[in-house]
Amino acid sequence: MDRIKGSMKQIVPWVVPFLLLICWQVFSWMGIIPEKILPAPSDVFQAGLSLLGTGELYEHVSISLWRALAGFLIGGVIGFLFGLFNGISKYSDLLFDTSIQMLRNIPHLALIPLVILWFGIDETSKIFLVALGVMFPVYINTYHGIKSVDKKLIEMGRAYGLKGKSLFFSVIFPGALSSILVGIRFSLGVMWLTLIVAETISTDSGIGYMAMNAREFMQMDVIVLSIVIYALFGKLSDMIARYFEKKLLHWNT
Amino acid sequence: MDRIKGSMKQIVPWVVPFLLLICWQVFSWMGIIPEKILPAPSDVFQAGLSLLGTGELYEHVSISLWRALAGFLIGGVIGFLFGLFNGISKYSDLLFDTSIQMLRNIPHLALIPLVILWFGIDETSKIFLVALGVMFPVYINTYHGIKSVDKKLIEMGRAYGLKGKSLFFSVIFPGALSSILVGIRFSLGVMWLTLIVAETISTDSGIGYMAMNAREFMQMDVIVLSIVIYALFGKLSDMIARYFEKKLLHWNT
Amino acid sequence: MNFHTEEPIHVQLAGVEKWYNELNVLKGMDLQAERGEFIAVVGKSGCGKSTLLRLVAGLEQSSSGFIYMDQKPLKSLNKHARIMFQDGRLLPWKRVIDNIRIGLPGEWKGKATEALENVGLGDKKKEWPNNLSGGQRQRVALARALVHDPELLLLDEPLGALDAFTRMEMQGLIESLWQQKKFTSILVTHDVEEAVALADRVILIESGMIMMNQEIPLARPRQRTQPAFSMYLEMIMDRIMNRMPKKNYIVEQNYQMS
Amino acid sequence: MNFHTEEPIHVQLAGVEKWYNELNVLKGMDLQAERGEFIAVVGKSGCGKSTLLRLVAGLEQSSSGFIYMDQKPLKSLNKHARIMFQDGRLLPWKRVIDNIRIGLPGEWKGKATEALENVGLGDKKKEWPNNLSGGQRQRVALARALVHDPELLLLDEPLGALDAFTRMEMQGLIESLWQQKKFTSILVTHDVEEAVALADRVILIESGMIMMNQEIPLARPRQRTQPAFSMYLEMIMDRIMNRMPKKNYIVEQNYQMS
Amino acid sequence: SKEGSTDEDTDQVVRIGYQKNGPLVILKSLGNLDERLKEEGWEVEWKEFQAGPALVEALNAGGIDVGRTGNSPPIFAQAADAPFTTLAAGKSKFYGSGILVPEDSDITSVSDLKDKKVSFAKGSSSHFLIVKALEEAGLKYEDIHPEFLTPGDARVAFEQGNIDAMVVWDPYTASTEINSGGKLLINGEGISTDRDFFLATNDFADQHADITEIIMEEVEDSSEWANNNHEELIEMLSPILKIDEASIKKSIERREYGVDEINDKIIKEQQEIADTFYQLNIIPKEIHVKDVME
Ligand SMILES: Nc1ncnc2c1ncn2[C@@H]1O[C@H](COP(=O)(O)OP(=O)(O)OP(=O)(O)O)[C@@H](O)[C@H]1O
Ligand SMILES: Nc1ncnc2c1ncn2[C@@H]1O[C@H](COP(=O)(O)OP(=O)(O)OP(=O)(O)O)[C@@H](O)[C@H]1O
Ligand SMILES: [Mg+2]
Ligand SMILES: [Mg+2]
Repeated sequence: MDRIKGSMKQIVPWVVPFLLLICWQVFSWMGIIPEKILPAPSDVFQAGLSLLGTGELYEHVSISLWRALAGFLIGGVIGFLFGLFNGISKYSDLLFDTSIQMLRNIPHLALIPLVILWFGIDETSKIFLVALGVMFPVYINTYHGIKSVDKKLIEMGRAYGLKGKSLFFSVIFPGALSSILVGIRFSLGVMWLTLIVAETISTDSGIGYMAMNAREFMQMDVIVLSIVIYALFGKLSDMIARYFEKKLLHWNT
Repeated sequence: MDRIKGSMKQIVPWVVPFLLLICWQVFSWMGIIPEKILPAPSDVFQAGLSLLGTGELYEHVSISLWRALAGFLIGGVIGFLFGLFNGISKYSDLLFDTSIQMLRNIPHLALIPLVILWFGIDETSKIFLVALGVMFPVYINTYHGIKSVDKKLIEMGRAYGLKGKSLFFSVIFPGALSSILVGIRFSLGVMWLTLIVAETISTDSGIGYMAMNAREFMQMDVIVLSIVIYALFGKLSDMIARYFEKKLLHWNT
Repeated sequence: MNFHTEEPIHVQLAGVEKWYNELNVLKGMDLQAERGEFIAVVGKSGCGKSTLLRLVAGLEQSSSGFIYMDQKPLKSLNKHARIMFQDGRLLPWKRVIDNIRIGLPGEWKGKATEALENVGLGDKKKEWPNNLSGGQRQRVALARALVHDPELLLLDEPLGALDAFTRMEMQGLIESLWQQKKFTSILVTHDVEEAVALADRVILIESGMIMMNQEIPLARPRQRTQPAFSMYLEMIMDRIMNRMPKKNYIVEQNYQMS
Repeated sequence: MNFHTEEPIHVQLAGVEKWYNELNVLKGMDLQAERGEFIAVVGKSGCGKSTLLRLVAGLEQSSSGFIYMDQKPLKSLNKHARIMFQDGRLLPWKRVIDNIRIGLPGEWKGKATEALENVGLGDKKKEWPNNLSGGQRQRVALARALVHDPELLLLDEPLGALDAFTRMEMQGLIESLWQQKKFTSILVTHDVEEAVALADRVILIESGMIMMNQEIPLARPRQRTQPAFSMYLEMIMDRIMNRMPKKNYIVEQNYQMS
Repeated sequence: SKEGSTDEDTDQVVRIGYQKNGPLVILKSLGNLDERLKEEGWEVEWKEFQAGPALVEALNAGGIDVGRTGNSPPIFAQAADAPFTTLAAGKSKFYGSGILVPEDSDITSVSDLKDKKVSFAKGSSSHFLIVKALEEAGLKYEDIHPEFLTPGDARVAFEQGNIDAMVVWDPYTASTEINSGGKLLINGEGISTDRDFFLATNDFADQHADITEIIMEEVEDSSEWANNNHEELIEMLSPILKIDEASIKKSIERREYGVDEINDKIIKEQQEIADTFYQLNIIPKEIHVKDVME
């Protein structure tokens, strides 16, 4: 690994996406991929530019970003807290885990009628859906992280007079952290994913709306554009999660 | 914990769902929840019975089960293998992880036009979507599990002449197992979740179809019924995952 | 809130048994540690020394019998005690100094630094535990236990990974701290010489029972070269090794006050 | 494929240095172990004993200098060696017997069971490592290292957690296996008596260098009570403790063949 | 005086659900209704929906007060006992709805559809259209292989040759004809009228009949404008729908915007659809569309 230089490490991960892009462009030029159905990268880029020009793209992305973050914060905190309590207390675990595992399995699309009933058709319902989606990965991984903290270290902490908050922050949380970060990384993805469902509820903005609208009217370039945007956001979320992993799990290297 | 008897442990988890059910039924009777909007549990039960009677429910569930399992197997294996390789080999990690993290973030709903393009409108495309959905939780957790196997134990294994398969099966896999099982547990949920999107692609059967169809035609009882079915499947998947956890992580208790 | 009281604690075990499934590790233990007494426990590997300490620390519940701290039965975690675990148990995510300050109330910095310097690791303050050598890790764990000024100190083979030289230094450290603060202490060790050098009383556990309960009435500081020291050492060793005693131990009385 | 050859291996270190960041642990080591020689390494905690073993095992790369196995430079993992780690490293998910069979080719069952019985843990065969006592864990790790019949055996404080009695038994076991199979062996220990009892040569590491390289030309089995034994022991101890020697060590020649 | 009135008047909000692909989008773009209602002390909140069923879903849950859908969502809503009423109907637009086949297809008549894969959205006006068309051609519904797809997805499947025919409405029809080599096998003439319906919640219709009246008036006016200003209309719609101008042109030229009072003919049309859907088991019970049309 030492032989791979720092800059190479930055570049190599982009090799696969870039190669795919090139193949796709070349096949499009050669007419192997019919343009009407899967537009060439250059066309997608064009579509992106023109949406950027009109300011539409910016608007879609920024409204979605807002919904995403609001939902992420709410759902993340709830998921974390439940994971925490169920991980620590066997009673809470017994009482709530089954219910959460059941809730987790309900598709958002099927929930929409109920969500509209409960929260109407405005922002609340969209943020609710994102929060719901984000909650579960955070929950499961926090739960697992806490359950798998070395029992011996917890015992040590207790024997040294730690309890409650101090036990949590000195032993349990750091021990569970790497798993919690996996949950957060996962949920940063889910955050964007859920938006596409949330934004089928009465709206006229957001990147989920943009994608579904394009699907409705078969604007393949915009569909592909939004897929690309999603992918880039995925990478971005992942980089953020990795940054924190690196920073917080320093001792583990 | 010892004070909670075995049978109590079976019952307590169902307290919360059961209480909710009772409140819901009572509120429905009292008319606080208007029946048109959220049918009473008894109505949902009725709807379930009548769908069972016609054999429809059985058909929907069995076709979905088939799709779910096929997709789960394919996606799970691919996710596991990628998680494995990227977890073990730094080169493979560098090359593929970014791409996978990007792919992960693409919503299925936005992908549908492309999926139809690639796989047509038959079973293949549905199974593809399920596989895609299942792949990522398995990938991420396998990856994380392998990365967090105690380096000292791996070193020990290598020093004792283990390598390749034997190192993997003796050290890496058992060490990563608990995390992998979290991924599988998660993906058993995703498996069902994805179906609701997959089954919007030309089909007339499956529980996703049933739910979306009911939504389209505003059959609230069937919508709620499918939500309940999803929830029960969630619990079932979870029980399966837990069973394996208990069996395979015996040493950890 | 420093919980060290002037009075060290009195410990009593009455008929303590411990079963692990089918395995009867401790078969009815009766033992008293007077206030401020230094007891050393020796015995073969697997005889139940760590189990005994864990019971006294309240980390495990006895299968039958009682443990009293100052006459009050111990029900759960023993708040008067600090235990140094046989396996160290440093938190890998905390630097050495932060490992030592765990659970220390109030002004910890000076104390923790001093404890670390006492065990000869002042320069490893900011190191991660994973980067320490085996003996260094053990000394950090020792420092962590000592810094607390407990009423009851439980040490589970605290010096097992140390070379002769460092070991002697650490024995000196433990002894001088004990003389200073007069906490009650139970030391598990496999080094009989260490036991004789440090303890007021040496206890030998065999087949889950106390097979020997030997006062070491030597004055401190103890010289390992003095004949009485060797005699006690040999006597205990003979018992452990199941050797026939070579001399009559009644003579021990002669050395009592030396 | 049992890789034990008739010929034990020859080990040579030439100018081996090891740096951890700013810390120079080994400062140019030159050392040879003849085929079938038994070398003991002693030194203060943190002096670099484990680091030395890890280098020879090929688990770590030296910062400069070379290690030769039978004249061939060691580039990566040392396939001729088996190392027993200071911290045991049992796999918690494998039962004791399965931990011992790790990496054993072919018919392992008999061998592994025998090794386990040799270390006195025949009855713990099916136990999980987490349920063992500290000394039992260490003995399982020892059994695992011994069962391999390596050409080069590296033991990192293999008996540190054992009581005097068990320790003597295990020393006997190691010695008799070594005499039988004649592997080259490097033993890190903090017990100088153990070093003198077992080794052909005792090496003392101090400030990253070999400060003493003492042949122990005593016949085996060695009696700890014989004067030559005590003399070597004392000589090395004096050096470690930085005591002035009490007698002239030239007399050692007298005991050489005793 | 203004301050006094705004205080109480700003409370008054009418939430109107629209689809991009419908007449209300014209009204919204013109801005006439917003202005007119503002004079009355009302504010308009426009809520966009991507599909009719979702709009009716919101109507049912009280998320919107007024909305427009195609002709089948009201039937499902009624079957689900949703509390709504029909304000008016749009004009028939059967020219733009029909069965599309690829230009080079062997299928030249409806009867050729036997054993073919035909795509349409389940429970849509297209569903009704194909059933009726088959009936007229002497085929049964069971003679084709239905593939339930939304128009956008169907289009991809159509281009890829996954399906043999698709049943859609404008502007998808026009767009497929122009861009994807589709030709109309038949249009809805004599089979389906494919009207728009303007719906309101019962509560709103009861309490604010004046407002619904104003809304419908403005819809009429905007329809008239649309009928008379095709050029401007195309310019207005093409950035909204993001469909090429040629397709939009084609689709607006073969339809007439406008509002029809509910009459017996319309009720009869709707009742026929409802009955058909009941027979097809799409709705769970028989309904009398008259009940929500008065
Ligand atoms: N990975 C590492 N990173 C930084 N420093 C290290 C690392 N490993 C060991 N050291 C340092 O190198 C020195 C030698 O360590 P080593 O483990 O070889 O000591 P040792 O002689 O085995 O001691 P002990 O008898 O206590 O086991 C110690 O000071 C230790 O802190
Ligand atoms: N959790 C457990 N489950 C089952 N058996 C256990 C458990 N803990 C300890 N034992 C058994 O109890 C016995 C006593 O263990 P203990 O750790 O007290 O020994 P010890 O005297 O400390 O030995 P050592 O000197 O080797 O550390 C051992 O035989 C061990 O195998
Ligand atoms: Mg012990
Ligand atoms: Mg060491």
